[in-house]
Amino acid sequence: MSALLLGIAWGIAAVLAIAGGAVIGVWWERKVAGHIQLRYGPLQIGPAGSLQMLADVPKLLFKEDIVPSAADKPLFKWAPLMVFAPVAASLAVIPFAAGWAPLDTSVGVLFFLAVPSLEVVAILVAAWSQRNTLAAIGGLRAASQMIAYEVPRALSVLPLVLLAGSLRPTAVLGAWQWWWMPLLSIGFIVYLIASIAEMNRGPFDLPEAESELVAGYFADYSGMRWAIFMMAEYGAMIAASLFAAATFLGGGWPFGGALGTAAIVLKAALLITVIMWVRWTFPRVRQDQLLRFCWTVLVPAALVQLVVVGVVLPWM
Amino acid sequence: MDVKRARPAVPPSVSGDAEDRMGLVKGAASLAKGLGITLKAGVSRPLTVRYPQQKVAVSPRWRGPLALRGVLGRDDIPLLKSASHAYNELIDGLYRSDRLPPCVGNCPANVDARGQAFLIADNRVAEAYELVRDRNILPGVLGRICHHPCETACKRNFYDEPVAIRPLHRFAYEEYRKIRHERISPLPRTQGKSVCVVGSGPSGLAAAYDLLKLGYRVVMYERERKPGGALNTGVPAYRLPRDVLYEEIGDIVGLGLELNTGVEVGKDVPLVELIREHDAVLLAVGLQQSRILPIPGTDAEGVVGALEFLWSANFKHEAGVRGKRVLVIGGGNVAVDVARCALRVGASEVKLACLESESEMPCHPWEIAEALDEGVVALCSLGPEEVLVRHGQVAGMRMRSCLSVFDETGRFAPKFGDETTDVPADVIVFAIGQAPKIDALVAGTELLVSGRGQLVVDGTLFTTSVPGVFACGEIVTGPGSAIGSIATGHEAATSIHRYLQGLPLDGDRVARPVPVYPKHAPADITNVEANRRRAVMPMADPEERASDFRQVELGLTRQEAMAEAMRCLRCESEVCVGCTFCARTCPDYAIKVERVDEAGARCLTRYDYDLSKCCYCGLCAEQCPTKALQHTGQYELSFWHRDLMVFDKGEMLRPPTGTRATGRDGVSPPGCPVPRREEP
Amino acid sequence: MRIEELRERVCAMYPDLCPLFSIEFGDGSIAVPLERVHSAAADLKDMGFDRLGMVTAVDRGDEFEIVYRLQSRDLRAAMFLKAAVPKNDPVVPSMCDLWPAAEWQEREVFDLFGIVFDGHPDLRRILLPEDWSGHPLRKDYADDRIVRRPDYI
Amino acid sequence: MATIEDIAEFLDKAPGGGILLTTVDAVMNWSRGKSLWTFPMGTACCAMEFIAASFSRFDFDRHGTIPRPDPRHCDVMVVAGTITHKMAPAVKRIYEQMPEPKWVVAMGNCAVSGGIFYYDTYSVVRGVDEFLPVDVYIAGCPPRPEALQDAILQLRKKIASESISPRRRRPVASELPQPSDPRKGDLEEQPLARSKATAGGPDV
Amino acid sequence: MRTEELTLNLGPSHPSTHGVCRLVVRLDGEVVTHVEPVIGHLHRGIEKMAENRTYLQVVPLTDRLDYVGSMYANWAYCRAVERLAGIRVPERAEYLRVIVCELQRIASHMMGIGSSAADTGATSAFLYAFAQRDLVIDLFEALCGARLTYNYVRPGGVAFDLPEGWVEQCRSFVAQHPSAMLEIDELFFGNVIARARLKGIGVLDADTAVAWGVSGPSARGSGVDWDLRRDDPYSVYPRFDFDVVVGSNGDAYDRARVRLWECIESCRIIEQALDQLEPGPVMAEGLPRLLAPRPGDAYDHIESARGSLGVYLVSDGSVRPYRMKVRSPAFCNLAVLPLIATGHTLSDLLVILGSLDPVFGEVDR
Repeated sequence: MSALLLGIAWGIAAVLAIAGGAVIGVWWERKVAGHIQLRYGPLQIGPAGSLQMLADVPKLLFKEDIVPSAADKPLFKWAPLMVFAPVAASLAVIPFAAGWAPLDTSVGVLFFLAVPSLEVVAILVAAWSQRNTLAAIGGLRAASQMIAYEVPRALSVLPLVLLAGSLRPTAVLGAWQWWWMPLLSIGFIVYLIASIAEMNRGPFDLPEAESELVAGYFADYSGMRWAIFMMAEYGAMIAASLFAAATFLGGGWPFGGALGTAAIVLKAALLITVIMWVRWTFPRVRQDQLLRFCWTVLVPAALVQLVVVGVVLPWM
Repeated sequence: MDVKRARPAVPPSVSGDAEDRMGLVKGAASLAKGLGITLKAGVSRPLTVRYPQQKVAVSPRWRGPLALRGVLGRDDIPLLKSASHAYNELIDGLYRSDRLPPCVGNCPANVDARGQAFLIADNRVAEAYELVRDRNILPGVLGRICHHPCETACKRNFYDEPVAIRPLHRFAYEEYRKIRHERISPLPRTQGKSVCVVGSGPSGLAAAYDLLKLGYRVVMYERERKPGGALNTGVPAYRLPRDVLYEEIGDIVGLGLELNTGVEVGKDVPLVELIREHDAVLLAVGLQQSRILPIPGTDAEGVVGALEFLWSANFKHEAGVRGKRVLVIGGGNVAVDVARCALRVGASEVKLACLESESEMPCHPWEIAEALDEGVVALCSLGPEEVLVRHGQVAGMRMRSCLSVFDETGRFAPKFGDETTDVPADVIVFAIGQAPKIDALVAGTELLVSGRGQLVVDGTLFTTSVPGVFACGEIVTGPGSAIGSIATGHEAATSIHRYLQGLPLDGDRVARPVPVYPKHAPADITNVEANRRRAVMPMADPEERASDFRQVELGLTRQEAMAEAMRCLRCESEVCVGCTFCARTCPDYAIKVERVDEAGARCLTRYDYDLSKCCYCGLCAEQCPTKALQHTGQYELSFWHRDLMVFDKGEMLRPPTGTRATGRDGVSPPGCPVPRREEP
Repeated sequence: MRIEELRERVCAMYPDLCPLFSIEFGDGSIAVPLERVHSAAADLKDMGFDRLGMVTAVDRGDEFEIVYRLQSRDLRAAMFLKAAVPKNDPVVPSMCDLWPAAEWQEREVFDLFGIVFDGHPDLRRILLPEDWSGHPLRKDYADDRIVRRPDYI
Repeated sequence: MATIEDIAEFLDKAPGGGILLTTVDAVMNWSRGKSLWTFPMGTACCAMEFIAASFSRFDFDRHGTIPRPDPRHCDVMVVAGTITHKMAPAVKRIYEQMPEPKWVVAMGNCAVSGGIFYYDTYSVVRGVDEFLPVDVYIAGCPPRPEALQDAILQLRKKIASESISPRRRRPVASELPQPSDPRKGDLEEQPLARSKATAGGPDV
Repeated sequence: MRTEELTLNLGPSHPSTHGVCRLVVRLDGEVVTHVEPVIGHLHRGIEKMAENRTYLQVVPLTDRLDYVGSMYANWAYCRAVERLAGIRVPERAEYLRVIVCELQRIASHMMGIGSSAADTGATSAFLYAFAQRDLVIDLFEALCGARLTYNYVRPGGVAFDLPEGWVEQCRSFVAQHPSAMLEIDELFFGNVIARARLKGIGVLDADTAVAWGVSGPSARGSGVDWDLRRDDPYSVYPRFDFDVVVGSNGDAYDRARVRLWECIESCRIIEQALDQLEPGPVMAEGLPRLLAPRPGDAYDHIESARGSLGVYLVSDGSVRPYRMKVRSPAFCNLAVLPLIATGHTLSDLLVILGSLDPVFGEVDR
């Protein structure tokens, strides 16, 4: 019973955190994109436009909620939450402080890798329920892409687990040494790239490619339902960045306690910024190139990392 | 982005490297480079102009919505009125601000033809006459004989036909003579100095008029018994009835001019005495001698100069050519005058021979056309070679064909061919130009005379070698037009005024600008509405008129003249006259113009401009003759309703300040359509 | 190549059509009977006119005039090929087999003038909607959607 | 999910809801006005200026206005360019795809009235207000990017006067006065300068 | 396994169709098996309207043809009118025309390159290119008071002379432009992803390009060494030293990159033109208000940013053209799209469309 209560409490906290994160993230993305593009981005509401989302959110909340007449209505209506839930859940295993994670389970790493993969199902549901050609293509693209990139993503986390000898994120963080950073650099880059692909962001934003599929798998969603998709996307970015910050980058290192948590958030924010920077710099790859890149570059690279760690491990 | 001069060579192939795929390392490097470029941009200053707090400086040529500066019925045009010695500054100022109407600019004396048309259309004819007389001292005369450069430059040439400015002068005079007695009274003499003018031709009269208005005492001497100079002796009466000339000069006398006719300076009165007696002397004696070519046979009986011929034709109506064949040598206006006079004094056959080809003839085309109408025969491209003499009497002229008159540089250098023709004639009149005859005049003074018998005069200040003695008119400029002589008279008067006031003669004096106006191809008037056409000057019948000295041009009726005055576009006045050419030029037909034409109450009643059809091409404003229609620099043009986008006259006249956004005054209630505001 | 040379070469090829070769405004132009337009075009293509720059038509009142603009890179020359098309039966052989560039341009002429191109692979309207009636560039085209401009110049 | 209509209905009925409604309206209108996402219905020249308005020099994003390619996410349709009879059904359909509340800005004279393509052409719709309820008209051919930004600022003013309550709502498309005469923008055709001049006087 | 083709309708208002083009695509998976561009959504009947406008009034209409490069249509039209009416254009006007048209080429290519980049998702490169375009637009605004629809080139010359300080402004633009171009080259064309996306896509060989009437950068990308500025020289182009940029592979990459290098060549031309510019009149003298050329027909063409833009004018001696036909390069270039896009994926289809750089104002007229 208490676990259920805890779960509900965590759920609410995660939704709020993701919502807050997404609000800040969207603003930050608009600012980053703006400055990269030699302009300002939001400027009017709040300092440097930081409260722009305060205007956007109520507006989206009370937009007309269009359900296309041809759509499969129940699926159409619930798909956003299905996308959102795994992302919210995955946040639970991230060690926000040394030795503490909201859900400190012994299979935390596995949980983190596995649960967001459920998103694929949700996206497929969303895409198919609309009966929209563009959305369908977007959904298909998303499915193939996400499933493919699961592999390098998982492989890239494996060395961490090997080094730490545990699947428990807090344990990984506990065992973390600074020299892991150079040692795991290939794995980290593979993880980052695979995560970007997982969260459908540029240069791997094929499923929602604006210039091709208009909006991809959420083409027919409006108002708040669409906002939930966006929140999920930002949530995934936040989760992936937090996880990387908490594991690859050594969590709070070199600080401890509350300062450490701040360091984790800061590192995650930095990663998020890098992801945005990449997004606004590169062109988009094509579907076949995306998959080829996955199998011919990322997976071998992750395997190389694994071998390197395997070689190093006995010497520890 | 840094401004550095990079001139990369074009690569042999734009395709780049031969292999399509980059290696992993090169690929990663290219990605890093890309990230570097975006990072650099990310930390550099944004290019954004933060509208609405900051605004981009809009180009001064920005073609925003149109606005009117002024409209007929609300705004008057400025009349070019000024003291004569300050007139140049007025013209120069207009010229510099690009507000000089072409008719004014192209006139040597800068007569305000635009103002004249404005006043006549307003039924203020006497005022119009006086406005014109300030510059063109003899409007009635010039209204008959002027070669009207104003009409040549008139902007209406571009649209259809020029405004009949010269006939309007004449019309104004006809109206004015009815009330002349009310308006002429001697001017006060405020200066206490006196000026003597020798010669009563147009230039002398112009100077005298200016000086009288400035308050000087002016004494004028004329050799002939009647005043007018060349206007009196040279211009045939069928073009200029003498009573008009005497009347207008009489007006100037009425203003205080002391005119002494029948007194030849140099013979009856020595010039030295005049110089001593007066504070300044102005020589305006004109050219008094006809030139005769130095070819064999010119001493034979029957060879005459044009001036002598015209003199006798004008005053005696008899030049000894009755029933004879007359050959006029020359292609200028004087030659045409001679030819036409010869017809009138009874010549049996008049031929006109000139060097130039038909298209090159220096006389005005309408003159030769009228002459041909009357029966004159023109022999073009013929050069005189020898006068054929039989028994001491002229029998004809041997002419040699002329191939070209001017060389490549435009200098007078006739080339002759081999062919010769003999033209039989009983009288040969040379009308090839005039020369000054001033030996008797300058005798006893220190005035310098050049080797060719010409007075030495400064061409811009009109001073001679003796201080206090000035000269103007054709002795300065050479043969020219009456209005050109008048212009020199005004200049000389200004010089005299400055001299008498002890001011430096050149100093801050402004020279009148000589604008160059674009030549217009004759407009195609085949499809032009009848009411846009120029009033046609009624002419006497050619058969009838060729026999006597009555006037050929019959003058406009009052109605015609008023209508003609309304045709004036009031160029450069920034007051819209409703000429409708903007509406006609608009490729979108976004403009509608209406106007009421009632003398004294002319008014632009409607100017509707549909902002929503306008394509901002600028064609209308470019060709607006008045420059009243101008683009504003506005660009914030949001409206609540489409009907608000039709600007009426009132809206067009609103000063282009502030924003026009959201329609009138920017405060329309949102949400509901706003009905179109009625015109006040 | 200068136009005079071009005229000589065309005249050598078609002595009977030589009088129909005119030079106007610096451009050569040959008018041929409609039934010969395709063969003339083929011959001109063999002569070196490798580009079909433009296909258009002019409504001359009682008949159409079909105008081809041929260009040659090798000869550095260009010329018009024209033919009169009767209005009651406007059928013109298609040039698609010579220059594929004709495909869309002929569709456009069909769309706007209603001239039918015989042998065109896909003759449909291209600019106007499929259900449009009439051919607007004909001088007698009437459409109550058109608002006439005020008639003054 | 409670829709805005439910809330409005509740507030309309609830005692004291009027004051609350005003507050909610103020918040909603502020939020909507500051977050106007645009659908660039760009067809011709004006689309270039629309792009310019969103790019570096003019930066629409400062006003919280971003162009979205998907009509479902947009609040304002900016019709930028000439609309032909062939295009009009697509425009109308895209408008219908947008969720309420939605606004239309007619950018440029072609969208306002056909502009330069008003006379003598057979294929141009004379103004999008023939089939869409237009809120703000921007004159210009094309208007400057600032003019578009100004129009968005003006639209905010208009939004500020709206209400979520059906009773206070602005008239929706079907309630707006329909253009009875599609040529209403045209000045009635009259001879070019109706001159009341004295007999024989020239027109010009 | 039995598969079924998917028919997809893109447009007419689609972010990457560069205007209003509808593409009816049949897809086998992601591979395009058939594509049919449906054009005419912007067909405004300009050719019909021209028959109802005087010769001068047509100039603003030509502005709206190719709204990315208004100067070209102005110029091509004016050349046809001048040929028809026998007007001699003052030399300074010819220089000004060359300068503005080369600037226009830069502005237009910035749009072309930028939208190629945007099609592949590299939005920032688009904005950098657009920032360069803004500078050109500023020059145009200072010169003729409009940002897009210039109405600058007129029959007989150009509408306005240069304002004060313009030459310096133009020189400083030309001086910085090549380095900015190189940066965009590095950012986009040097990028491994962009190369992978553009290379080998939509290959058009030279012979096909000629047979289909493809011209301009789109043909030069295929190795068709043909540029009217050099090969059918008009105006004062023979006086300038410049290279014609030619690609070799005929793929989307070459087509787009030819544009980039053409901008640098345009800078060379502008610099030379500014050096040779002499004072003088900018409008032929003595033009009547209403031109009425003698009856006949004339064609003239110029090299626009999209290819050879020709105007065919028929006069019946009245003040209005009897018929005006615009030979629009974008229309002819677009016709090859089905040919070169078939067999590529959906993503590539839009890249290929973008690499042809159509402007639908000109395609549809």
